[in-house]
Order: sequence, then C-alpha cells, then structure tokens
Amino acid sequence: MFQKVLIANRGEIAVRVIRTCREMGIRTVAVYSDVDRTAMHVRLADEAFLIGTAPPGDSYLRIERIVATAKRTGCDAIHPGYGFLSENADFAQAVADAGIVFVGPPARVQRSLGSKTEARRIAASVGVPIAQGTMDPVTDVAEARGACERVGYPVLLKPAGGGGGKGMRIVRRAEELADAWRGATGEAQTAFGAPALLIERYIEHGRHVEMQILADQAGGVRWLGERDCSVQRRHQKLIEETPGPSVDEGLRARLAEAALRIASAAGYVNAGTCEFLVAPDGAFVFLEVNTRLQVEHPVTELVTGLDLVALQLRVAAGERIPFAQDELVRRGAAIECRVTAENARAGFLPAGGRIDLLRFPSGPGIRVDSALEPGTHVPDEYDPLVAKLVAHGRDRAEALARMRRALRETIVGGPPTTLPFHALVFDEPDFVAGRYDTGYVAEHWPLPEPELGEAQATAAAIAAVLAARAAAPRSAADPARSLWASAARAEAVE
Amino acid sequence: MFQKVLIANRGEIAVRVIRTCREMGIRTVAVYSDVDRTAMHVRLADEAFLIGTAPPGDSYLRIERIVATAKRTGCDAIHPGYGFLSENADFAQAVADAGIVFVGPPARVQRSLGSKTEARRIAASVGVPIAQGTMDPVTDVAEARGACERVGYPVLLKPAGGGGGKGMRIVRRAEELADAWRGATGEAQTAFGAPALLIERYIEHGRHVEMQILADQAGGVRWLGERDCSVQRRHQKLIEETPGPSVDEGLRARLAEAALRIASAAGYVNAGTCEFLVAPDGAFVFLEVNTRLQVEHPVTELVTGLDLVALQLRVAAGERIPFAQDELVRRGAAIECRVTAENARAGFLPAGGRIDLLRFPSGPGIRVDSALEPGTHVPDEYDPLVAKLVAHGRDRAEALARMRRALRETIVGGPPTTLPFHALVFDEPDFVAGRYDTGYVAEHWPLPEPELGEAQATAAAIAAVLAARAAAPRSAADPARSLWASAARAEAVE
Amino acid sequence: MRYAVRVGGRTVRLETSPEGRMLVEGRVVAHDVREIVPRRLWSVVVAGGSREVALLGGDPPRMQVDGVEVAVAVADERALAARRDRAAAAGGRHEVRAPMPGLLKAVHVSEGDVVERDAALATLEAMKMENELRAPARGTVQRVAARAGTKVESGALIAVLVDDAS
Amino acid sequence: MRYAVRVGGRTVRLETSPEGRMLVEGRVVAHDVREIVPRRLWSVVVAGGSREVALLGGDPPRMQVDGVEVAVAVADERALAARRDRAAAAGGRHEVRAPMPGLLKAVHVSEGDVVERDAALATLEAMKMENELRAPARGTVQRVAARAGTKVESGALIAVLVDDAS
Repeated sequence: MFQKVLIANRGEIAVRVIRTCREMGIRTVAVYSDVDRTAMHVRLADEAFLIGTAPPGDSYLRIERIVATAKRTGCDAIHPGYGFLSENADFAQAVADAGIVFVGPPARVQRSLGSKTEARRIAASVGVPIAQGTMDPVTDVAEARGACERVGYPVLLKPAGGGGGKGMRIVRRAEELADAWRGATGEAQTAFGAPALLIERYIEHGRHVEMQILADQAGGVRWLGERDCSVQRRHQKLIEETPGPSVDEGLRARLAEAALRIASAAGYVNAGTCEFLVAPDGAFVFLEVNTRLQVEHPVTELVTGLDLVALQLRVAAGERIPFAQDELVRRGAAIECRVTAENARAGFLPAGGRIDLLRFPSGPGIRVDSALEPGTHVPDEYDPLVAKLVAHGRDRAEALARMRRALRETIVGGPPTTLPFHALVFDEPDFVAGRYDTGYVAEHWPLPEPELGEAQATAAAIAAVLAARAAAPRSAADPARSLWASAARAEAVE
Repeated sequence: MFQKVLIANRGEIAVRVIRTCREMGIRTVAVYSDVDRTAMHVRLADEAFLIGTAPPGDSYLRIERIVATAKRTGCDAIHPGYGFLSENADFAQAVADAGIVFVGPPARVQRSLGSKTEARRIAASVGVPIAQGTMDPVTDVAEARGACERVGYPVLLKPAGGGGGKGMRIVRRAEELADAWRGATGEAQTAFGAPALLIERYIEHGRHVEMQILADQAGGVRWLGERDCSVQRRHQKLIEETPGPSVDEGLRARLAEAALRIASAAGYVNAGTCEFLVAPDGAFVFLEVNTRLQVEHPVTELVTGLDLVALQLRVAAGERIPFAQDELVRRGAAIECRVTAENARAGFLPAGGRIDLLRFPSGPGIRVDSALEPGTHVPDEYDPLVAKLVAHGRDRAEALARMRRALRETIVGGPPTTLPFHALVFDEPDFVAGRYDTGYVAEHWPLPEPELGEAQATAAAIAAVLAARAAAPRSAADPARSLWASAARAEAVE
Repeated sequence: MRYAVRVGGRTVRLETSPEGRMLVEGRVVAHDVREIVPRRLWSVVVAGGSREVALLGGDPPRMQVDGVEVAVAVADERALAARRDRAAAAGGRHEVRAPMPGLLKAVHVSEGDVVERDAALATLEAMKMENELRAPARGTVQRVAARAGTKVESGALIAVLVDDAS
Repeated sequence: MRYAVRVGGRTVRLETSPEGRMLVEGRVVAHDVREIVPRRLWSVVVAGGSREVALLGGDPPRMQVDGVEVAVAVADERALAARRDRAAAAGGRHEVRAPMPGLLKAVHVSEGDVVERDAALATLEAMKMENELRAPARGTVQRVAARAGTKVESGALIAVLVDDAS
C-alpha cells in the first residue's frame, strides 16, 4: 500500500480522502490556495503546501505544480477527488509520467470516456442504447439547427468537453435554439475551455439513474448498485438515493449489465459511474461515464458497507477487489441532501459568505460529510457545498424519516442555503412516494412559503423582538439589525 | 403507535429517544431540572416542563411529579432512558397505575430481576451457571467474613440493591475485608438507599460480556448479539464493542441460549441485557439483568441495522418483534468510547465544568451520540458523560482504525476528559489484539505520558507562546493565562 | 413598547411593559426565553411548548423555527407609521442588485422595456455558473445601471424597475 | 524575549525578535501560524508539516497536538530565574486540594504520618461516586486541613505533605 498520498482537491472531498488515508495508515499531503490556508483539509493533513491563489486555474488546476509538490514530498500516489483535475487525462498522464500512481482510471481511459462522443461510440459498440443525437461535437449554430431538426425537439444541448451538468440547456422549440445555444456554448467555454456542444433527443419525465462500478487492474469488475439523482436544478443534483425508488430487480440487473459491458469495452480501472436516463416505461439510454468518485458516493457506502475511497486506493495499488459480486450485500436504503450555499427561494442563486451559526445533526443513521465549521467562509471561487447530509435506514421510509429528523436539527446561519428546499421536499407527497423525475424541481418549486402555527409564530416573534432590541446599539454587522430594516419593506408590500 | 411520549431522563439518552420519536411521528415531552433549562433535550422536544432542582432526588427521581406531568400533557407512554428511574419497579408500577404505558419491562419483572438474589435464583433454576457466593444479602461484616471464607478469596462485594458498578469492591485477602466492606456498604447506601451487599467469588481475568435481548408481549424473544464491556475503571465501562473479540460462534450461541432462558423464566418484556462474566477458558457465569436500554446500545444498532429505541416503543405498544431470529444479520464490528469529563490521568476523577471548545468527528462509519455543545456546562449533579463516539467497520480492524481517526479529530476543551485514555488505548498492542479483560485498565493505566515528536513539540510551543503573550493582559478566566502560572510548578519539579 | 412582527405568514402583535412583562395580542403570556447563542439562537418555552428559534441572517432576515425556515420582520409602533409613509412614497420601485460579486456576462433589457415578473434582466457569472437576475415584479425598466462585460461587486445596482401598477 | 516551553516530554527554547521573527533553538524557522478559535485552536505549518494545536485548559494546562494530549508550561527568561528561587524555597511542599466540590467522607491520615506516593489521604464523594485523594509523592503529613463529614468547595485545602527528601 502507498506510504504517502497527495490529495489534489479541497473541501469535504479532500477531508473525506484524508480520513480514509489516516485509517489506512497512509500519510497525506494537502495542497491549498491562499484563501484555504485555514481550511479543514489543510489542518487534518500531515503536510500542506500552498500552490497558488484562489482562482482554480491559479491553484487547484495547476498540473505541473501539483505533480512537482507530490514528487518533492515523496508521495507515491495522488488522489484527485471529484471536480478540478479528477477527469483531466493530461493530469492523469502527467502524474503517471512522474512515476506516481494516479488514483483513478489511467489517462487512456479518461481520454476515451472523457469524450462524450467516444463514450457514446463505445456504449453503442457493445449494444448499450444511447440517446438519438449527434455523434460528433457541433460548434456552429446553423449546423446545430439542422441536427435539431433531424433529432426532433425537445433536444438537450450539452458540452462535449465536460460533465457535472454545467452548460446544459433543454430546447423545446426551434425558436428557443439561438438563445440556448449562446448560453450553453458560453458556459462550455468557461467551464471546460471548449465551446463544442452535443445535441441529444431529450427524454421527458426521464429519471437520472447511475450505476456505481469498480474495476481492478487484473480485469475484475463489480457493480455496487444504482443511485437515483433525478432531483436536480440546473442539471445539478440536490438529492441522491439508493435504491432508486423506481428501480426493480430487473432494471437493476439491466443497468448493471450495461455498465459492466461499457467498463469492459473501455478497459476501465478504478471506481466509476455510468449515468443513464430511464424513461417512464423502464427503457434507458446511456448518458456518460464519470471517471472518478462521485459527490454522492456515501449513499452507496452506507448501503454496501464498503469504503469506496479505500477500494480506490487498493485497486490503484494493484490489489484485486476483495469481494465477489455475489458477496456484495446491500442493506436498507440511503439518501443524501447536498446542502449548498444557494438561495433556494431565489432560483438557487449561489451566495457565498461567512457561516456564523452552525449545527449539524448526528445520532442513529446520520452521516455528515463537511469541511465547514462556524466561522468558515464559503469562498466565491469554488462550489458552494456546505455539507452532505446522509441518512441510512432499514428501508426508504426509515431513511426519509431520519433525514427529516436530521434536517430539523440542522442550523446554518449566514448565507442562504438549500435547506428550505430540502426541508419542504421531505414532506412533499410526490417525493415521499418516490414519484419524481428530472422535471421534479421545476414542477414543484418553489413550494409555498411555510406557514407557522400560532405557537411557533409567537415564539419566533418574541425572539425577534428581543434580538432587534438588543441589536439596536450594536455593530452594523449584527444580523439582528436587519430585523428592523426589513420591516419597512414588509410593511410596504403588505 | 403512541401519540405522545414523555422522556423521564436528560442528556444524550433523552436526545436519543426524542430522535427516534420524531422519526416515528410521535410527539415528545421533556422534563428538566432547573440547571437543564437550556439543555439539548429541552430544545429538541415538542414540550418541556420543569420538575425541580438539580439534585436527582428533587427532579429526575420524582415519580409522582413525572407521572402527573405525563397525565396532564396527555402522554400515552413514558420512556425512562437509562439510570434514574429506568430500573425502579415502583416507577413502572406508578406509570401503569396512571393508565400510561411504561416503555420497559413491567414492575413485576423489574422487581424480580432488580433483586440480584432473585435474579440469581431465576438463572440457577433454568440451569444457567452463577458465581459461587451468597444467595441472600449480607448486612453484617462478621457474617460477611464467614461467607468470604466459605466462598474463598478473591471475592467481589456488590450492592444487592442496584447495578452500574457503583459500590463494588474486589477483596483478595481477609485483611482487606474491613476497609472494603466499609467503602462498599457506604456507597451502596448512598447510591441505592440500602447498605446490603452480596458476596461472590471473583473471577480473575474475566471478561464482562453481555447479551442484548428483546421480548414482545406475545412471548416472542430474540437475541441481538453480545457486547464486550471489559474495559472498565471502578467497574464502570469505558469502551464497549461487538462482536466480542474473544467470543466465537459457540460461545455466542451458549450466551444467547442462557439469556433467552432467563428471559423466558422471568417473563421478560421489552429490551434488556443479560450480563455474564466469561473466564479465560470460555466458562461463564451469569451476573445480572439490566432491565432497560444500555448506554452502549449503539454498537448493537450499527451491527444489526436495528433501531433499539424504535423496537422498545413498538413492543411496548403491543406490536410483535418484526423479524425472526434467523433474519437478523450482523454486519461488521462496532466499538464505542464513552468520553466523560473525568481526569484520566488523576484516577479518572470526575470533573465538571464548562465545555468551551468542542469538535466532534464525523464522516464514514462514525456516529456521535451527545447532548453537548460549546458553552454547555457538565453539571456536577449528574453523570459526566460528554459523548459516545461509535465507530462501525467491515471488521474489527476497520472499526478500530475509524475510531483512532475519529479520536484524532475530536477536541474537548474545558474540563479534563477520558480522551487521553481512549487515544492511547487504541494504539496499545494488547487492546488492539483484543487481549483484554476486566483487569485491563488497572494493568495498563496510566500509560506513559505521550512524547511528542520534535516537529509537533515545536508547533505546540509556538502556539503556547502566542497564547501566553496574548493572554497576559486579559481576564483571569482565559485558559491561556494558566500557561504562565503552571511554569513555576514545572520548573520547581524539574 | 408595541411591536408588529411579520413571520411565517402571520403578524404577531407584541407589547413589552416597563416591568418586563410581555403581552401577545394583548394577553400576558407565560414565556421563558433563553439565549443559547447570543442574538442568534433561542430556546423559547411558552405554556409548555418548546421552540428553538434561530436567526439565520440575510436581508430580508430569515429565521428558523423548529427547523422551518421563514422570513421575519420587526416594526415598532412609532416606526410603523413613519415607514408606511416612506414606503408609500418609494412604493413600486424595485432595485435589482448583484447578489454576489461576479462578471456581468449580458444585460438583456434596455430602459423603457416592459418586463414580466421573473423575466431575465441580466446574466451574472459567478461561482463557475451563469445566474440569471430576474425581475421581482412585472414593470418598466426605468434605468440600466451596469454594462455587460464588467465585473460587479456584491450589492451593485444592475437595474431599476417601476411597477406598472404604481 | 526568550521562552522555555515544556511540552510533551520536551523543552523547546523559543526567541521572538523585535521584528516578529521566531527562532527555535536558535534557528530561524519558517512557520505559518493561524488562529482558528481565538487563543484556543491554531493551525501551525512549519516547513510543510501541518499541526493542529488546541489549548484545552486545565491547571496545569493541557494541549492537544494532532490528537495527542500533553501538559504544557511556558516560562520567559526573566521569570525563569526568579521562579527557580521561589520554587527552591517552597520545594518539597505539596498541597492536596479538593479537585471538585463534594462531601469529604473520610480522612485516612493524621499529622506526622509518613505516606507512600499514591496512598489514599482522604475520600471525597462527588458526582455520585467516591474518589480517593492520593499523595502526589512520598512524604510526611505536615497538616490535615479538613475534617471528615464536611462539605468542601473545589480547591479547598485538604492536607499538606512535605517530601521526605527535603
């Protein structure tokens, strides 16, 4: 096993990887940008090195500097986490060229599966259905218009060069194409450095279901179960769960078989995820492979009892997968809420700021993955993830009940968050019944502003008056001061 | 199922019960003494009522007042937690007489098993081995001397009227009897209101292994697995784990059978624990039945996937146990550290105080049950439990590794705690190998004061100097001030 | 002093007497309030009902009551009248401001445009994503205060809308 | 200013220069210290090595360095000499005090008794348990300052021991 691993990431995923490394007796090296000097991942690692300034391009995306730091500190492996350089074939190659093990699929696999067109070709070649659409990237809006006509509306525009939901647009009518094209190609350029888009037939009421796979260097491949990640806004996930509420044994087996075929055809190694879109009738098409650990991997860990980061390190070090497919036992159900610093009531607008009040839930069945503490700033430059709240239960009902209870205990003061969304969703009948698809958020949100009972309103009012009175002579930064300021607006709209 | 449950307890166990009630949609009523007004259990409950002043006899032990509160607020059940009134037959009777369900064994069972002599008789009557010793309580030291001679030294003196390790003394030689008798009988009087003691043959190098059982009102009984709780000081548990490292399938089956026999003979209902002492050769004797939820129940929950509080409520409401014995699947290993505000380096002397710095661990495989937050006082009047840290892994090695990692992340500033003990134990070879018995703490503790590496000492020294310089002009309450004060003593003893 | 507190869809009228008693809707209410975190988190017990109230911050400020997040506003009686006057004068004017620092990628409206509620007024790139700044109400664009392609600070004025109704 | 810090079985000699540089054992050390919680928790990076240092409190004070708890004491150079003098004068005298409030159940020694290190001097009942107060060193009981059966406050003097060696 490795002696020392550099973690080329920040935030909760860097902390997550450090935790498993510490449990395995592996020393860790953190890298950080200047705004992250006091971050949790810096403090929990054995060593920490500044690699640049806040913009990712000046720090967490600096391949040469990261590889040089790993060499200088004697690391024998680099774990990329998710995001940043985790799906960058050049990085995987540079790491390998430096004689260091990259904890993830090799550059060769990243290159073929990182190209969505190539990934689609691989899937099609082994008989896995793919969505109708363009096989080659499109860079010209006129060409796009023709492709859309051939594929038929509604279509989905998606960046050819990257994943994670950034830059995606649904186009339902020809006259929406121009605007959507401009937005999508611009975001694709910003996020992935390439403006090219793919055009796919959009499946209405589809569910985003993905299959976790794991492959070792000796050709062993396993599937670890699906996750339904359909609850999304801007094509980015808000809630993920396993088992998928609409996935029966038959569909699970078909998704697993499709994922294993793609993995074998691509010569896959390490952990990865095959994403599928499942239509209401159970038919599915392959979307893409995420060649890295997913944000939502904890739900799979809770249900399987596995440590995916430990398994990533083991197969990267050349070990075989230590269990057979039929030894895998999935217990119960698990669900994750991604709590982010976004204003759920204002279109999920990202909002950085200082977390000045924080209480996380704990107790039976609850896991919290976070790198935040009271006083931490959520930097503007990075994903505004506050915490992943994960609940595990004997069945979906118990997992949901535990999450509902955990959300009641959670307090995040400072920037607005997605917590009001999460709190309401867990009491929304369609979600509770498992009846949801990728249109869920658009159809159900905003849910009505909750009404308080009389007793709750009285208690809140008493506290608000005490806070406002106490705040009057104090500093302008006191959040209680705004209780007064807002009254004028409240009266104005009454 | 119940509509509203009163929790006749405080601290982490009251919070634990409230959590499950909330998950089950049951409303909760908290009771509190004046020093607990701002405690977590008061804040998380739906209703909360003051029942007296800090001394337990003036609040948490006031049967009449607690029952009256439950009646007045329309509760249909009372959960007693552990400690306080949880094993008090009069309380169970008073609750039943008020037409309210007691979540635990009925008064009849509490009475028979609450008496250690009667419990021993029941065990003996169904062929479960018991330690040689007195069958009736002894109140006279001369009588005790005779009994000790008959039983043979070493003997164990234990209060006839209560459990939890309070008032127990090991006597190895006749000349130690007088002192030990005086101490034990005094503590028995203080803790249980009765000076009578039992005398038992003490088993050297015995392991304290207990079996969790669950019984419903229809006569269904299940065993849920054992816990090894041998790591104790003053006969009180510091670490508990399941599976017991010395328990093989054969011993587990024999312990389970013995526990089920005792449960059947006693007409047991609800959750309970049969405690055994296991000799190095695998022979065991029955000690007692704890007729309540145990502090260490989370390790069983993690390994079985069950919610023991939910099951207590279900069987109390008349439901049958919802699984057959052979459906029970135990996954992996779990271990718990009881972190208490005791000075581990000064003989585990209890030490209350304000928790002014607090960080709990989280992430994969870690559960924290606690009612404390930064700023909470650990009151002098109650058990000084700070938190139960629980780790779950695929096997004992992974559970230990996760606990070691979690202990590294845990910070409790303010009163001294048992954390230095826990941190060292998880690197102590005998413990890591699972070679320990009830003599473990006495034989291994104090472990040597840890030595810091040069780099660690330098970092600590830099921080200490900065803290001491900053503290100089500040308030006397600043903990950094004592950095200076202590230097005089440090020099004096150099 | 009398107060009107707007919270969670209700308006609660409170009165504090000089002796420190608190009247709710004119009645004396037995309440026991403890500050858990100074000016941020309270435990409020009213007639046995236990509530946890957190002031989360934000503008307008948000509170969390037993896990339920709602907007809150406090007005005292003297301020009420004065503010009502000012509010009426300013009524119908909406300032759209940048909620966070970023690059203003595009401005989609010009002065004089009539826009629907929720119409996209401008696109702000921040935190690696494009965010649409939307109209808070149907109205006429009175002023466009920022140019596409420029970096804007948090709180920078982007546009001013006037309600059609006013 | 020069300091001697006793921590984790080591004595570290530090010197702060007027320009704010820090010398460890006479050498300039590149260190980057950040206060995470004021005067309680620091992140210290020295030559790439990342340490978390928490001041837990207590008397003598305890620190936690990357999860390892150790005692710590700081002395500056002027104090060192003066204290050494005082310490020598007081040397060999040990005051045994109640570590917490409670009921003194029993006193097991009388003035003039010679006791071994760790011998039980008195029994204090607190937090529902009996706690033995033990001799910090072998020595002679010079004074018994509290009576069995009385309530004692935290810090109350119970007995004074004098080292046999002194």
